[in-house]
Amino acid sequence: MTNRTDETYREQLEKAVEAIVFAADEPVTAAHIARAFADVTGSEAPAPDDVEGIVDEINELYARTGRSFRIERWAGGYRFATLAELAPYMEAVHATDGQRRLTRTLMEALAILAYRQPTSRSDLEFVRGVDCDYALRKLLEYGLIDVVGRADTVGRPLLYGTTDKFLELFGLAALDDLPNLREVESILDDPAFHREKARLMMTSGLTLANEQHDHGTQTQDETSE
Amino acid sequence: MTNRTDETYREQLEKAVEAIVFAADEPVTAAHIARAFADVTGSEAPAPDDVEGIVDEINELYARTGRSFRIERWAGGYRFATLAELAPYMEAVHATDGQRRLTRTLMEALAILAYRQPTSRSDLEFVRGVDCDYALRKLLEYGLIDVVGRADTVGRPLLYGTTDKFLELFGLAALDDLPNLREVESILDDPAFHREKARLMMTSGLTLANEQHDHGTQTQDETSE
Amino acid sequence: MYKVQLQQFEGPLDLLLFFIRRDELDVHDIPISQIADEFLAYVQFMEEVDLDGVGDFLYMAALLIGIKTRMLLPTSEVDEDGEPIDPRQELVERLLEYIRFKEASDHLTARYEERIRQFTRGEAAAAVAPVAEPGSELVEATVFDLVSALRRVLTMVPAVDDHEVESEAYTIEEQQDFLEATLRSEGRHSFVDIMRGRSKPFIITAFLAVLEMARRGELDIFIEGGHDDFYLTLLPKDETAHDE
Repeated sequence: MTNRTDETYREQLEKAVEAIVFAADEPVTAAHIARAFADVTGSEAPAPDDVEGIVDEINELYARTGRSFRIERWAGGYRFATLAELAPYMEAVHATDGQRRLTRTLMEALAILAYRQPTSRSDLEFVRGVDCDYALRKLLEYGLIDVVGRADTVGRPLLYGTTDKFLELFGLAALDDLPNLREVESILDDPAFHREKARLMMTSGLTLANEQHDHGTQTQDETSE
Repeated sequence: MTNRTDETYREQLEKAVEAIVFAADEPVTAAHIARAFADVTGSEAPAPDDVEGIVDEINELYARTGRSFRIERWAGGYRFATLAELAPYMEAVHATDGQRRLTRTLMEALAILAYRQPTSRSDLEFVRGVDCDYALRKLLEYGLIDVVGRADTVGRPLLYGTTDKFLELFGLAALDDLPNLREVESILDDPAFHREKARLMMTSGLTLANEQHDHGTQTQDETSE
Repeated sequence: MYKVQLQQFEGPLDLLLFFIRRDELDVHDIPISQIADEFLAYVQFMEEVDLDGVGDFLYMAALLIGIKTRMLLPTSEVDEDGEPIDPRQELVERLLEYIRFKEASDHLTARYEERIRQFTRGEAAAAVAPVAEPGSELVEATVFDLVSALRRVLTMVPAVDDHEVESEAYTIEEQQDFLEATLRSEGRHSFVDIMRGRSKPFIITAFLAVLEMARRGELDIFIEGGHDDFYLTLLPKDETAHDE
């Protein structure tokens, strides 16, 4: 085991450096890499300069073979980054795609809208206890909710409900496929989830109706078309 | 700009594919890459097969130049991942608790769900012969399964199926890639089936009646995560 | 006879399978009488240790005893073709199905073990553009995410009655004005101090306002180790212009 040639030692180290920096989500220091390498191989820990040299070699190979990324030296450590000139691709991917997840705020507003629809903005704000202007705007923009009518109450506020795109996003065929109150309780099994509170919140026909196996399709018609 | 040769088109595409897949934190589909490429370059969107070919070329170059990572095909998309042989370095540096070990209970429930999906909780419980409340909840929490609809049978129970995250975590490109379920006769004819006996007898599962039973671990599966 | 740590078994079918493997029994011709007795003995042991899930095992024990009894009786049940029905048939079918999935589970486990030796990238590379304006496609949202959001809503909202909520509906904009005024007059300030004695809705909207203002580069947030608190400083308006 000890007659490892310099060649394979360097090859090993190169592989280790590349893999460790690749998988990290923050800059990794040379000392860190050296220690891990020594731990795993049982060989001597490489000097920081050796690691530095290896990183240079890796970057040269990337440049020579036209790779899209380099190992950068940031915040006292090493970190992978794609070339700045390729930023337009990154932006294009992000703009069209799906890297984006719904934020907590949006997910919470959406959950209320899904279970309480059709519902007004003030109703939504009452349940959440916060201003929902932003959330409503974003959800409308994403096409996950839509205006489905007006309430008969004072001021005739707009009522919102979820769209077909909402169903598509969650992989469901119909609103009725959403877990009902009893099922939500069973899925979460959280003592903090108050049945009474939930019942109060879910005032629309949907949840209570399909809990009695009456599938609340009228709610669905109102909202999805 | 239109007299771009095929050579530079391919080079461009290679750079774009590599950069996009590299920067993503989930599998990226060929269609996605193609769209971003067309948006940025104004050239025609490449066919999925072209993207596939480019990925093959990139992986060949990685193999030839001794890189530590490859582009894997998971969950219908492409994703960078390190070579399995380098796992010891990764474990030495990176906290691996993110890579959750799945208990036997969860794995068994997941196998049934994966092969029988979409399937209901009662179906799962019938096959396993035990209550699956806990397993379902955990698998939902880990994002490995999700609600996918309702059965048309009495009570219209919720149906569950596996997610893209399941595919990604098990290194599958698609559900079709699940290994075929073996016919039960061939399992029973397999000498390994009874050879299992030796293993069963050896494992810590067995204790003699006159030894003191240590029940301290009896709920290990249920509580460890 | 030896006893078994029952938690090793994934349920009654798993325990039956254990007997079959151990004694190299023919699955299609299980000696029910013997197995039923042994099974019962284990279940009794289980009850002693008061294991959760004993009910599933009790059910199986009852099933086995039922089959044992039917096998002792001379009555011959027949199927639609007039063939005698083996009382064990249904159980055997379940067991066979279970065996298939058990094997599938082992394969999946092996696959998983291999797969998690591969590491994917950490966070997306820093060269990735800052979050662009939202596009038209959204992925990666599960029904479970939605239901979890519902839980957060229901468990976090302070239990107040209608009137309190009505009178305490703050907007983020109002809170921005409030924070700006406070920080302008008092300079660097602890968030906890500013919020002392305030209601939950007030604090929540104020916190959202802080995030919004930080995002717009209107204030700096300092977090000091070991405290559940942070400090805010208003940035001069002109300075923020270069930052973005």
